[in-house]
Amino acid sequence: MDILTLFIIVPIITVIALVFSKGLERARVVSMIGSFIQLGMAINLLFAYLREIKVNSDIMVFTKDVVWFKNFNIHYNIGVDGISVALILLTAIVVLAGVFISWKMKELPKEFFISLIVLSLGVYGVFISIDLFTLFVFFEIAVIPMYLLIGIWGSGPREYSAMKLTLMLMGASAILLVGILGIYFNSNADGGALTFNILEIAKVNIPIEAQKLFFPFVFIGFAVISALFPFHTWSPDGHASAPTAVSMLHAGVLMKLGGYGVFRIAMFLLPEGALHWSWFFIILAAIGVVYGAFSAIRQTDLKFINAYASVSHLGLVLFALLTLNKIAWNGAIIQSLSHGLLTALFFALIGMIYGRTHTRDIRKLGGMMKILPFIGAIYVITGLAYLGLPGFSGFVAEMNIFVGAFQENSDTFNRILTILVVSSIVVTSVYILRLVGKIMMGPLETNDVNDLPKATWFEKTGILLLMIPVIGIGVAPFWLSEMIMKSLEPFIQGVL
Amino acid sequence: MIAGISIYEILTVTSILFFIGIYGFITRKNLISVLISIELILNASVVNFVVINKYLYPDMLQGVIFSIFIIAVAAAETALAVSIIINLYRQISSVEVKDTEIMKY
Amino acid sequence: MNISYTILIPLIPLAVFLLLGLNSKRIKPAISGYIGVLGLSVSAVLSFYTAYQYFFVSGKVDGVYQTFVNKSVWMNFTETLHIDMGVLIDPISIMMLIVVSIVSLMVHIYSRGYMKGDDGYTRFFSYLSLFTFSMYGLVLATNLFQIYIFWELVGVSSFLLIGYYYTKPSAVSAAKKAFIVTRFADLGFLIGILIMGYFTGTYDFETLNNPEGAVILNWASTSFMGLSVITWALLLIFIGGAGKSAMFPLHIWLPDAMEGPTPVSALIHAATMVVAGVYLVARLFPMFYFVEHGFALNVVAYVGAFSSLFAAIIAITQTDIKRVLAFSTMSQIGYMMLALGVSGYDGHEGVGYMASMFHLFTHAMFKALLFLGAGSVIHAVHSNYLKDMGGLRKYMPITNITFLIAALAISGVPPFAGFWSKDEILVAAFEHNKLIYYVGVFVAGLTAFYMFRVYFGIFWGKEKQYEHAPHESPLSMTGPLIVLAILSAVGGFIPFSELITPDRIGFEAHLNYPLAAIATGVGLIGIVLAWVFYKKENSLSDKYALAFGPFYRWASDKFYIDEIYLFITKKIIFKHISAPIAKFDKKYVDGTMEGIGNKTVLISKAIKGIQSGKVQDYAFSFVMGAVIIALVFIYLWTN
Amino acid sequence: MEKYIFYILSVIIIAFAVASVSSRKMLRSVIYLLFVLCGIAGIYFLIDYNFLAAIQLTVYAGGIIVLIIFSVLLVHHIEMELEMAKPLRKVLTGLLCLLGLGVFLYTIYNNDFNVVENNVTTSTADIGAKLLSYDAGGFILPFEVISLLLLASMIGAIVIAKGRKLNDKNNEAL
Repeated sequence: MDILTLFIIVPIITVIALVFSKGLERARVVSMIGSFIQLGMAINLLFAYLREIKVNSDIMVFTKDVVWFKNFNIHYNIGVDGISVALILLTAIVVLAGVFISWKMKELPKEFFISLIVLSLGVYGVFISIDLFTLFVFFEIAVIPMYLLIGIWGSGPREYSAMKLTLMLMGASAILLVGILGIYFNSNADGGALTFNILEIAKVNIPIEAQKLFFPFVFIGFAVISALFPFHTWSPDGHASAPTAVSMLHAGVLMKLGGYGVFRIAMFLLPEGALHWSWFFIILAAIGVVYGAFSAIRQTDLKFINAYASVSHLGLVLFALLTLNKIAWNGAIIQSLSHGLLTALFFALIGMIYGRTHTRDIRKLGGMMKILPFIGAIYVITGLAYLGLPGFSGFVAEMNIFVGAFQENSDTFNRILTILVVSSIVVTSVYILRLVGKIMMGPLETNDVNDLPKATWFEKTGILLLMIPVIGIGVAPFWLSEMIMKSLEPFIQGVL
Repeated sequence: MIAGISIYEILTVTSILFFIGIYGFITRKNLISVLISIELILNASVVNFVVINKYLYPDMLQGVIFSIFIIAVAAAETALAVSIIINLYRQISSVEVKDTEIMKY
Repeated sequence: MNISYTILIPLIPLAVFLLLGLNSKRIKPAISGYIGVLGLSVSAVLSFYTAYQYFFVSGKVDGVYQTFVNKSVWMNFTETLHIDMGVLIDPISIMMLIVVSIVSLMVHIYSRGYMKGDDGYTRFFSYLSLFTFSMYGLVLATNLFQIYIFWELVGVSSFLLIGYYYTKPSAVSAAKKAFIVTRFADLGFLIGILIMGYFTGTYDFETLNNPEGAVILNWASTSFMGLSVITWALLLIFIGGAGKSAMFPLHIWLPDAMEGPTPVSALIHAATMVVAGVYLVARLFPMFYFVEHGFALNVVAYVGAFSSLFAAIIAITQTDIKRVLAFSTMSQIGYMMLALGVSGYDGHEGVGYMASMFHLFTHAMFKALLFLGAGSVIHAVHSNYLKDMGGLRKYMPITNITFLIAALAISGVPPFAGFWSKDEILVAAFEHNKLIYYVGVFVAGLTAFYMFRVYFGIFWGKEKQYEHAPHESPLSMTGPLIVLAILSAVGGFIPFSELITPDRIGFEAHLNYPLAAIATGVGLIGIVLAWVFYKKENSLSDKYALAFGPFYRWASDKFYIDEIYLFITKKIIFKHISAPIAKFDKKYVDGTMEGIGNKTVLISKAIKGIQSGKVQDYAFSFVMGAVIIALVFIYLWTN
Repeated sequence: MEKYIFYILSVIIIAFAVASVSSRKMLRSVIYLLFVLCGIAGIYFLIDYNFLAAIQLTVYAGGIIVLIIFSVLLVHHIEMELEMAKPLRKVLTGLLCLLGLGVFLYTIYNNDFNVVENNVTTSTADIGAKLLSYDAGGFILPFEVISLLLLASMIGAIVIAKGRKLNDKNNEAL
């Protein structure tokens, strides 16, 4: 079995095993084992990749090609580069942490874990696909379980939120499909056969007019899931209603598909379109960054704050991608990873606080540090990492983005936007500190919560799983950025 | 042949009858009335068969035989319809069309 | 000179931080105190050894102090542009190492007494270690980005330490304020770095600062709005420095930061972190001096002078002794900035630079001493306010003497340390800018006045009713006081001008007697006035306060700068930017999306009736369709 | 003479048809239908299809109407007034029907029917022979199909009319 297809097979086996397992106890153990295997495979993949690129200079390695639909030339075509490897590792970590955080899931645990694993299957699929159509199929597989996860296991106005989220993402998918078909029908511009294969399309000179036409479709189609302003409104409601693990997976992994898609498809296949449209979308992205941060200041629900913070941080990813600069792209990928880990951490912590105090209203919380020292300390650290403190992954990512946005191929317009975007780090620190100051520090808000249960072993495990890579990237970014930079090489050439 | 009556006049009458049936079918609110309207429509067409047979092809009997079949089918249909109506009445104590809408689910 | 071991200087506190921070519940307080002190002692010894090696053994080549760098790449941007991590040894970094080591060690020792019995004792020491690590890293930074990284880390350790009493709302808001205001300033710093990095292609101090290097020679190549972009970058970087060093108008966090434990104020908000801005300007001094003929440096001078005067005036009116000291710190840092601003580069011209560093050093000693003394007093009377103090000299003799020495030092009375450094500053100002010189002299007088106002208020005056009799602090607290007092007394005799100059060559400094006499005279006048006003409890001070009327009130309300900030943040940013954005988001952005959804529902509702399941409706449509088709056919066939 | 009889029959058919679909009393509606059917039987007599007329009278007027009357009596009180459709609906349907009628008549009157003048009488024997004939043009197969259909519908009618409730009772008995 080849190393990548396993990422599809193992979740399927896990799901089958889950179907035959009864009760919470078995379901969680099965999903934990499944996710552990995934994490092991992801780590193995990382090392295998590092070995492979020494002898193999292709853009994608470990490729495999099986014809799927002959008539439309759709292939099950897989392969990875450094970026996908990093994102697969992120996914594996977040999924495992999510399983740990859902350790005490009471309602329909089996079905919950099944949906969770199916979601992860879709995400892995997107990251390993080279075929546009296959990628799109996996993309949809990843989006659909979201509806169930929020609609069934959510809280608050869950059906509304689930519906809103699904509809907006489906709408985006529809737009995306138009874009993908647009690319497909132009993929024979140089005389070859129509193809969905990304690598082959990249070699084709798609007519500039077509590129200009289809770039917005592909871009918006992917960017909606990365909460591009003004298509971000599904995110606060969705996150607020979703159960903890789902918020983690959604913000941590699913929203990364947007940036990844923009990068791998929109930028790579439609470079002229990207050049033509970047000025417009970069404004939207910059607005999103500042706007999300300012919105977060005024929110009172912990999850809303994080949702808007995600709008701001993922806006940064899109912003970086649109600067069309290698350093910024590197930053964008690292930011994806970093934001994935940090938001997952944040949502996990929020889930723990909510599980104990039964409120997410920051006005009703205060002085938690005293009664929940572990959670409090991690919360403060996460907050600091989130606002880009050196020594954590966020800083590395932001610095790459900012430095990149100032480099050669950016003009005064870009630089002014960059300065605007840089100013968001102040606003970020305002809302993070407001949050930390209000709920962790300060006097206790209520007296009857003096003996909340301490963090349990599975919560700690989940949190440490996420924390270690955050610090790892923050302290030693060089190996990661080297790997990503190398993979960026073929992509950036198309744009420059 | 009816002396002094052309085929047009007979067809006019059956057309009117036909549309009265349709009118009834659409506007009546009761299953039995709907059934009656269907009978009207069927009759209008039966007469047409017969009349066209008589006026245009007097040597053949197709029209007549078809009419007999139609009458037989109508009888069968009515028998089934009535049994359905009775059953329905037992189940929901009503034969109003609007009450049978639940069948669409 | 082999400097590879210097990497241990910051790493030891880091190890201590990790050890204490990860095991804060498991390590007993007594042990954690020893671990902290021990770790820092090792770093301090290493620092002294490095200083000795550098200044007196192997640092000088052909009479010029060399720069030693030991670094490795941390993150690559492009072939030339990368962030390095490493250590850079030159005179000012060594000077700062010494300052940080001494003050931090003293504060560690002092804290063992001061924090005794506190819940978070271990946590406190771990924070202190984190701060010390970050400060060492900042001092030893080899490039702009590294300094920025540690700059942020000292900011966050400052945040953690100010908010150490995290259940106290005032402490939390002070911590937030400190962090956010400095982060706002750091925004300028970061943009400055970005601009600098792009236009010069390097972050490296050595390359940037080389007076014959490409960067300084080509400063005029690109300009933006009438100034060279490099100047813009320097100004933006200076904003970062001004934020950390509490220069006007970014000073508002410093007085509030006094909410932290007093040792923290002594370490961070008096001696080390707040002078980081001065250090930053000094670090980039060649750039400041050469680029655009010192335009940026002039800005530094005026900002420094104004802040110095501004803070000194406010300091007179404050009644919380820690706040007086905080404004005094701000004023003295303004002094250092001013000195840098009026400095030249070559030989004796560089006296301002030298004086600034000198003053940084002496100020660290006596200001730390003042804070620790104040901490000792607060420890004894459990209040920060002058009105609760008086006549303490009988109860706390050691604190009294050491505090007096520090006060004399800061007032510039010979032969204490402050006199020497202040004198050099005034000399430099006199030679370059008379206006700034007069401001400096005036501030010197004010400084003496408010310092002795506090001194007399605490140790003389009428004895107050104390809940329980104040007593002298334990040895762990008085010991550091004595050490620092000795340093404040004799620190002025260090031959700074031979060690630290912009051009690294060194010159013979000599007292300029007339100027020294004027400065000392002004200082003495201040002391005498304070004596008259505050030695005995009397109504003179109130009378004069009344005489100044509104001006006094403004000063005591810190000229309403805080209120202006509050207005801008609460009223304008929160109310008129953030709230409308949140509302806009809910109402319009979300509303549009919702609207699309709702319209879809409406349309589907409207057309849902067609598929009603009513046979008769279907029949109606069927007949209608049939008729229409028939009509169409008729139309088609008849025409 | 025949002409006038036809007109009278036409008027009867149409008038009672209208009455049938607009009467608010169920039973009357059925009786009006009976008159319509009888009128149609009259037309069959007029055009010399006596067998057909007989079938019309026995099957329709005799069988179907009785069935309907039974069902009416089973499910209705005789005096029960029927719910009527909304006026707008009636008007719309009426207009639609008139339009349709217009289309029909326009088509009919524009069509040139190739009418064969004749006076052929069809005997019942002819019809029977045709129905049971195996030869080309014979209707034995449809005839059998219809008989099967009638059987099926008879069984179906019984099963449906028996309904669930009987089954339930059986279940209870068991």
